[in-house]
Amino acid sequence: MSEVIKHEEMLISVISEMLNGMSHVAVGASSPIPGSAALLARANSLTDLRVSMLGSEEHNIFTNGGTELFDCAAQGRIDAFFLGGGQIDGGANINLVGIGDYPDTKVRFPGSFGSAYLYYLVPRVILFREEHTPRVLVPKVDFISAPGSSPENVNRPGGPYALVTERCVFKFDKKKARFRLESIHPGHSLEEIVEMTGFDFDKPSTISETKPPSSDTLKLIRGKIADEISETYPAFSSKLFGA
Amino acid sequence: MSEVIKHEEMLISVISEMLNGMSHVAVGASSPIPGSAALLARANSLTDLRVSMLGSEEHNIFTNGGTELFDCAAQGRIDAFFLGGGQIDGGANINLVGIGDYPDTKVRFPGSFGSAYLYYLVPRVILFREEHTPRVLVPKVDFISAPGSSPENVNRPGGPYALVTERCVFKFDKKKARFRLESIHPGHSLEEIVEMTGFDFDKPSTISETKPPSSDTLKLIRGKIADEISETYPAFSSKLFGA
Amino acid sequence: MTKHFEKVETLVSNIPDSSKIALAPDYSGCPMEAIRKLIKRGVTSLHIIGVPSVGFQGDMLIGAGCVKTIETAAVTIGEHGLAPRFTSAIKNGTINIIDGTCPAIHAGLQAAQKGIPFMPVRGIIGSDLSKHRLDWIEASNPFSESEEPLILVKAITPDITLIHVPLADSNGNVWVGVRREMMVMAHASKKTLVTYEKLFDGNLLSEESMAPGTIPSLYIDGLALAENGAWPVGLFGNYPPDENHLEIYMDMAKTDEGFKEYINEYVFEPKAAE
Amino acid sequence: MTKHFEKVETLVSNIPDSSKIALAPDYSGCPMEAIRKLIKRGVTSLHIIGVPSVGFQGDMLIGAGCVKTIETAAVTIGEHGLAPRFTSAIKNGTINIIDGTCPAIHAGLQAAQKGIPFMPVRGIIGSDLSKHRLDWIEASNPFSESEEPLILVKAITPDITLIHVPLADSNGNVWVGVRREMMVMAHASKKTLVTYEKLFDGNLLSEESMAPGTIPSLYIDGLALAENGAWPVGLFGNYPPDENHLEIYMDMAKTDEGFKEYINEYVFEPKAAE
Repeated sequence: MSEVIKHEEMLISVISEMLNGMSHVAVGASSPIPGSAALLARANSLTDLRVSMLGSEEHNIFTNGGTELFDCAAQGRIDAFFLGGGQIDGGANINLVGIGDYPDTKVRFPGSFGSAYLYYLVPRVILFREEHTPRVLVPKVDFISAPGSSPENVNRPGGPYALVTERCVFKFDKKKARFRLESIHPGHSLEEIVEMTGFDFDKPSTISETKPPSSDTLKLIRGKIADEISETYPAFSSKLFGA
Repeated sequence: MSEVIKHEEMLISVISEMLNGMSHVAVGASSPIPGSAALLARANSLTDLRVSMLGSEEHNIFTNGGTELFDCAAQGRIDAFFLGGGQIDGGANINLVGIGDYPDTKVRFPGSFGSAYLYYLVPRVILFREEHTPRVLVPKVDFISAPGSSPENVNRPGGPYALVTERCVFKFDKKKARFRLESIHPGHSLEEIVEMTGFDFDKPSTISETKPPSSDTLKLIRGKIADEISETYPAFSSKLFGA
Repeated sequence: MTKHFEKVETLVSNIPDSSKIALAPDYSGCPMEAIRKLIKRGVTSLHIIGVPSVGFQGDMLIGAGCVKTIETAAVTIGEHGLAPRFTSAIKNGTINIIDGTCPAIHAGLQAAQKGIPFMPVRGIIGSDLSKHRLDWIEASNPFSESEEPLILVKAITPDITLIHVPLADSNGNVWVGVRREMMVMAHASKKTLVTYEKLFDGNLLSEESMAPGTIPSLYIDGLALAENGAWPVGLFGNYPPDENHLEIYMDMAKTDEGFKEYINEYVFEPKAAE
Repeated sequence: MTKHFEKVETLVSNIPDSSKIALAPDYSGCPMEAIRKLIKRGVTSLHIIGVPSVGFQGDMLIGAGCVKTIETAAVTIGEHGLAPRFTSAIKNGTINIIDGTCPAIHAGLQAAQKGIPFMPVRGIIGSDLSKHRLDWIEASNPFSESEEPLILVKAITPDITLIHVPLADSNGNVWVGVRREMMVMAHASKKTLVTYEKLFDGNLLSEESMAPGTIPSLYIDGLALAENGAWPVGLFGNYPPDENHLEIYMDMAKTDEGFKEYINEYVFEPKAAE
């Protein structure tokens, strides 16, 4: 097996680590890397980790239609979920709607999906966006699909836990409502990250390097996980793994 | 076939007539006579009359659990329903809870079931109570499980249409919120009805006799209907028809 | 995470005294064998929620002194007449009754299922029911141009749902078919305990025809096999009620003494049920 | 009362211009053949409701100029990228967009299903979505002791639900399996029109295993057989999406001209689809 680790494999592994000890992870629309990470976490789990993947027939335990994912989250039965964003700002506000003055957006994204709900209710929401540029990681989003934090009187058991990009991992500090740089992926630097990030964030004195997947994990990703994810994301799987 | 018409058969026939032209009739708990009437109306219907009977597996078109009957009524998809009452008063208020000072009732009935909802939403609610005595038909019910009429600001597309007893048929006048005697069953008299009714009601100058079932209808009741109702009400069917 | 118990006794040992417990009506999934074991154990101070009404199992629990409060749209033994032990308990003031109406109970459970604090319900206005319900609020419909009153029903979150179902599989999935009120109950409850009639050979969620009537094991905390477990009430699609036995019950349960004899014979020394 | 139509054309002739029409996302039941017939007929001014999002069918209807307003949590062609005609229409301001979020759309439909004027929904507070929604009200939770804001979502009652399902029977019952959002849509809508893949031999409601996934004909106004009717999107349990064709679409639909060519080829002169 080639030991050249693709960046997608790195990201799958990094996200998967954040799902240790969870009992139920849900994956929304257009999320092949988080979906693979959830399947990897399940494969590595000693207990029964459940994965519910939107659009999958095999990895879907729901039997009450489109509303069940959301009801289930409100019942506290979902431990982790993933959200992305056309824009993400330093307060972990996310924008899935568009750039410009709404509703006359210059650039239109698909829409908010369930973000304006799941971001409030799922305890560990992992923000994931590969592209790490000032275009995406902005000082302030143009449209808040879902805010990163809420006033105390809002019922909000859930919220952001981390932000994973092609360059690094940020953790979200709920008290400060700010990101803290957690680890930098191999081959990237702090200077580069500061330059490519449109928002200000906390920088601990020592910042670790993101741990790449072990060769066992890599084998798992390229075998079982590549196969499992291909049901829901055939194009992704065939492009990445040639499956 | 014996042409001695049992009073239950008379009632089944009378109620069935009130269901002419309906497209969906629902039947609640503990309602063998209304249930038989609905099945008879279906047997006689030229169009597709649907019958949804609580507790039946065969005559049940619902696939969304216990809530569907109620949702369906709110959607305006149920044309007729039946309610009874431990007490019924002249304003068509019904009491399914008990006699005496609630909650310390001297006599306790089963409870209100869905009456406090369906009575508001189903356009043609037929009140049915065999026992026609001042004990049941009272001036004022001790507990209003569901009122016969509502103030104008209450959303109420439904309400009482008639009251059928062992002695007669009353129609409900929604404007006056009062009953009007419609017809007297063969063998009974106006004097008797006045005496046995605890509430005041309107008496038209000419009052017809309730039309007994034709021999064809009787045959249908004793054959097909006796058989169909036995699935849900075996004791009723075997007692009445010896099936 | 779903535990399989060998014995119904062990399953019901997970129901603490004073639990708020949701039960289905006689035409849905009644865990009669589990109810007998609960009575045998001497469970006390239960808060029963009839979804939306309760029948034979409620009457038995009340008669056996296991119930403090009952919240229901009705207590009924269907064709057999008034529920004797319920009627007697109300007369003697030995239980609290919280009278509701079917759609409000469904709405309260659906609110819990959706994690919302309440659900609006049509009707009810002007009924005496709402006078006695502190957990219902009469509000004005904020979407109506003119003043329109509306009842808001508070979410109902049972501690435990206890049901009997036709099928379960080794993964802990259970099949309820069209009786989906049991699915709402399981979604809304903190814990769900289930007895089942037969083990399904395979995974209910993998079978395209079975999955739509299946509650996933995610919502099921414990399971035990109980063949004929709904006797004498009957189980939809499996066996009808034992009408003769229900008549015996109705006759014996008319009096305190008769009821004691009944539970001695069928709960504490269950010869006939075996 | 459920009408069986011989042709999909005739079925969709029951959809007037300006209808408020509920559609499912690409992984649920998409009536692609019916959508093509609708476009061919030249339907205009539709108000599309994505339940909760909409994909290929929404993009095609928008591209063909059939849509005035779209109310949805998202428009997405999944892995294939941004929906090209939707993106272009928004840029050019040729359609109105009512941005929502999945659970609020489900809640609005469930409110219509239950005949209640609104449903409370968790979350949303502080999002920019609610600023633009006149049909959402921020209220205070009347069951909370302290002040707690809450969004009330107005009931959504579509004029028409249009879906494609795996099975239907001669009685007009249709089988949707676990994809029960289609059942909520049918319950909530004034009319439901359905294309189906195969005729089920028998009555879906009489089969204990099929009934739980069945929408009874009570809710179904019209039906037509459409084999391969979800092509190229795919139908759960039946056939996968035709990814190659979707790529062709994505490529052609980049421009107005390309899209016109596409619908000429696949809608007006449908050689490839036959």
